[in-house]
Amino acid sequence: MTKKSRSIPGEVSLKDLENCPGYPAEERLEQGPVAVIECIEKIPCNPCETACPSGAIIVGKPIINLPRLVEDKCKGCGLCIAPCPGLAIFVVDKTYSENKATVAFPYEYLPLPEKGQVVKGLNRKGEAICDAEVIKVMNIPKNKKTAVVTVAIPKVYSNQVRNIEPAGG
Amino acid sequence: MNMRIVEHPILGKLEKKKKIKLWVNGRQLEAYENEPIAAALANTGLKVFHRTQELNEPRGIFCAIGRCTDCVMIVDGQPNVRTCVTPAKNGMRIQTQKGLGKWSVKK
Amino acid sequence: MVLPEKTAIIIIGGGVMGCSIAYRLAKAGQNIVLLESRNIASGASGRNGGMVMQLDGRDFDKDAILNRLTYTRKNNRILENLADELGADLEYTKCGSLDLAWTEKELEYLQKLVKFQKKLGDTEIQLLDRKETKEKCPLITSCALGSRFRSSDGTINPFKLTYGFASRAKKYGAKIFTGVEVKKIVIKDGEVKGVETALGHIKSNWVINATNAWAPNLTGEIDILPLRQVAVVTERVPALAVFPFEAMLDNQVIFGTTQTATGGLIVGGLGTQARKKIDHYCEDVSFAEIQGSASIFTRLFHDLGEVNIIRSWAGTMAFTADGLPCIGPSPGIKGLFIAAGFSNGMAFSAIVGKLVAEYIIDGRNSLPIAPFDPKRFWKRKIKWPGIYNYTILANFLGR
Amino acid sequence: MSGAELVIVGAGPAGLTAALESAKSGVEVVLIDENERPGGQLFKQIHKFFGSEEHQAGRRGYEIGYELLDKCKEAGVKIMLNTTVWGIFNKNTLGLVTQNKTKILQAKNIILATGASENPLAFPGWTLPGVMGAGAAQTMINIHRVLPGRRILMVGSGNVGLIVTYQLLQAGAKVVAVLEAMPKVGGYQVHASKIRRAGVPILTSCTVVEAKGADSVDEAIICSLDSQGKNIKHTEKKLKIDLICLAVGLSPLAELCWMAGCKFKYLSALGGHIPVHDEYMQTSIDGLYVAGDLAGVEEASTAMEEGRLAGVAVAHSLGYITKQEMEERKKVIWDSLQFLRTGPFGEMRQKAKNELIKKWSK
Repeated sequence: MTKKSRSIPGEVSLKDLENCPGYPAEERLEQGPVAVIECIEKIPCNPCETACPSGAIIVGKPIINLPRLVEDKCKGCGLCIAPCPGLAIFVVDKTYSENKATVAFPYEYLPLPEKGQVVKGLNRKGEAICDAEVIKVMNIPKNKKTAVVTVAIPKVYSNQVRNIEPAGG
Repeated sequence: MNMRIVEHPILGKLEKKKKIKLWVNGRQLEAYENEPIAAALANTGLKVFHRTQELNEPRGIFCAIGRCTDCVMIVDGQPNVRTCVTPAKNGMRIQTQKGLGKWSVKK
Repeated sequence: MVLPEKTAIIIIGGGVMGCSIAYRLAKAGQNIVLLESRNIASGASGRNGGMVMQLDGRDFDKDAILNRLTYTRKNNRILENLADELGADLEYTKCGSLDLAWTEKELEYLQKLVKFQKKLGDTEIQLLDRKETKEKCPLITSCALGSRFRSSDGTINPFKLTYGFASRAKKYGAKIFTGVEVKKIVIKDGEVKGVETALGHIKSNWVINATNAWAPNLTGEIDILPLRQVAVVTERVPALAVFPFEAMLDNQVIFGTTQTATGGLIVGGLGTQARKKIDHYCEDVSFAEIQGSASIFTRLFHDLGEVNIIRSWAGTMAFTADGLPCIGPSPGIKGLFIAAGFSNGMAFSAIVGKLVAEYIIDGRNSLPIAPFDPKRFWKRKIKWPGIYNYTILANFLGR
Repeated sequence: MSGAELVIVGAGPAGLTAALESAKSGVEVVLIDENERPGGQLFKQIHKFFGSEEHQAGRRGYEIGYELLDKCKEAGVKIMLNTTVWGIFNKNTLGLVTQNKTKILQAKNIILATGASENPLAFPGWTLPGVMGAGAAQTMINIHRVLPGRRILMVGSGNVGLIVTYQLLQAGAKVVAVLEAMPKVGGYQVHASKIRRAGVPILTSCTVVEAKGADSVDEAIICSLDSQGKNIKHTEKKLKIDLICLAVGLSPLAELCWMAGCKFKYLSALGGHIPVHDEYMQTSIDGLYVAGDLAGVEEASTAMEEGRLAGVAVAHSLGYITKQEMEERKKVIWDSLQFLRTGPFGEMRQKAKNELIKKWSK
């Protein structure tokens, strides 16, 4: 790349994200569902650590440590998505189908999308970049109103799509 | 205009409250009992709550917690009532306050 | 902050008097330094209702009345054009003032007083009956049986006046230092040599003590008492027919009511509890005082019962045995000039600057200052009551 | 005249925890708030809090609020609502107004937890209806459930600006942009990311220069800033909006502390003039404590810990717990506070807090 990549205020470059200890390596992403922790700033916070039943997320002490993903322990179950107060954890499954990957993300807007609905997938800048088929919507009491939505999207966008356009349009 | 947030992803559905009537500048409008007067008025899209004494400039809700006094109105004849912290009661008469308002002087 | 080593004239006190004097002297080209321990108008000059009353009190003292009127009338005339001179809106209005009578006895007394004053050539003063008083000031509860009225009294914004003097004085080269406390006036062999401050020494052959109620702290010879007054201010209300007034209520002298240009009503002198001399410098207001003020306020103005009080203050005025201030050179100390002892400073504010400047520059005065000679109270030992307020002092002096 | 062992002014996060902590130890507590309902700003915090499990992490502010209220009631805290404390006299006497009547309340100990108020930002048109504090908008949507506008410009990208922007989106409004005068986002990255992926632009080195409209705002003019913070000519842009929210910081509501004669220190990291206090939250006046935003603008989580600390200290000073018990509990709270004051934002505040305490002990 000849053009110097300029960071746009408010969003983090993919490079910065890939460098953070919660972001799985490409090899791991290729292997199946895995948590993608987009937490790059020291925050005194650790619910992700306790949320993970497999011990795959480590914050340790002091708890301003960035959460570290233990890639081979992570089963991609997504139990860490809703408890993260920063809404910064996603689960990406690049093995969903031949062409498609799934992305699961926290969603706290109304109306909630419905399974089977096709909506626009948004990237980290909120730009609609592809169609996204809603394959799962989980809104359980334990998650205290943070729904977890899973969409299927073209595989090439799996490291970009992090949200959807409101289902109502 | 209705600015009420009926459904909310976190807070859920607006709970049912007793409906009451207010008279605002001679017009009747509906409100929920004990919600701040300012909220009832904002729901109807009303923005100008009072006009300043010297320059007649409009003022509306600014702090919403009873500190700034921008939202003062004449309520049941009394000026300088902070509507953002004053609960609405059935039949209240509310007027846009012009300047320092009118203080009724008994003869 | 670096203080100058020496100056021609030092003024101590950044109240209305100090600033008025600074303005006149600086305008006349004098090299002056004004030292204020707190900030401009921090004392009584910033803690009053801005009443410009040419004559208050109910004394039958011919000389005191005439002396006061001579000066306060002249003061009024300066105030009329002062806004232009200072280039500031001083919010000066001549709305008139009242002295209210609540009892038949008081009314009779006022009748006599007005008659007496008219005889002295005071043509302006009027006696109003109950109906006329009510017409003049409809908000006053109907228990006022009558009043005396003086039409050329009025109100002024004391901050704007004091700051107006100060900023013009600066423009003419006066050096004004705030936050500089004068520890001592240095006197050697009966002559003023300068002052000692927390930040060093300043040499000067002239020192003007314009610290009013604080004057005895630097000039121990002068018998001036501090007298604390409390006032409350209401929220802004539309322009009302209110007047500066004085009255007795529950055996206490109260002062009121001025309405500021922005609409707040000020009532003062309410419910001030008797206390020791040292405690008259206390500028905190007690709960009882605010509560007392509020209750008297609503008794005075039934219709304003719903108005909120938003502020209160205590300020320290001065009190002298004859009710007149001390303006003049100190007896026996060359170069020390006193301009203190004011209980109604606004009515003297402008003329005092002029007189002091005349005295210091020319050595003579356009008006005789003898009636205000500090000699009256120099080293005089009055056995004042240990615990006092205005009423107690007035009774003590048989006023 | 009535009296109490402990009067707490302000029933927000700090006031509630102070009440709970002291009442649990047996202190007779009167908790005063000028509002219809207790909770202060807790009930408008509908996002999940950071922290660790023991700090209620992942819980939303209002949930914590309900729980604290229940516990306070259980512990026998007497709550006086619709009551304004308008003055403090002789260091231990409070002047109250309740239902248009004033009365006096004497307290052996006082904890002031009066919180903070939002800072304004002056620019032409800022007084127009339709310009309000971000916290005000938050109150309107999350407590009163009324949208104060539909197309919104947020000024300030600190945590308040970012969180309120997110909550405005949740309430169904459109946020046209978030402006930040500095070259980078002020608040946490995760908060910024949430609104960015919802399509809200964050414009850094940018400010609002004017709000326009006849009787209420219908247009905002924004402009880029150079490295000196000066407006860059010809970069003005018009935005069609009906609400401008100002999220430019908070200042402690310290009137009662000033009136009581507390010593103060100016610390910009904590929001301005802060009453100096010791490590038990006691001010320079014996028996007068502070907690929460009044003691330095931070977060609800730190406010709750400070409230606890003040509560523990009062319980000891009244003889309900031993010095040893107090010290033990203090240690736990301090560990917790120190933990909450880590990270790039927390460290600054920790440093400022240390300065306060140092000044006091001198």
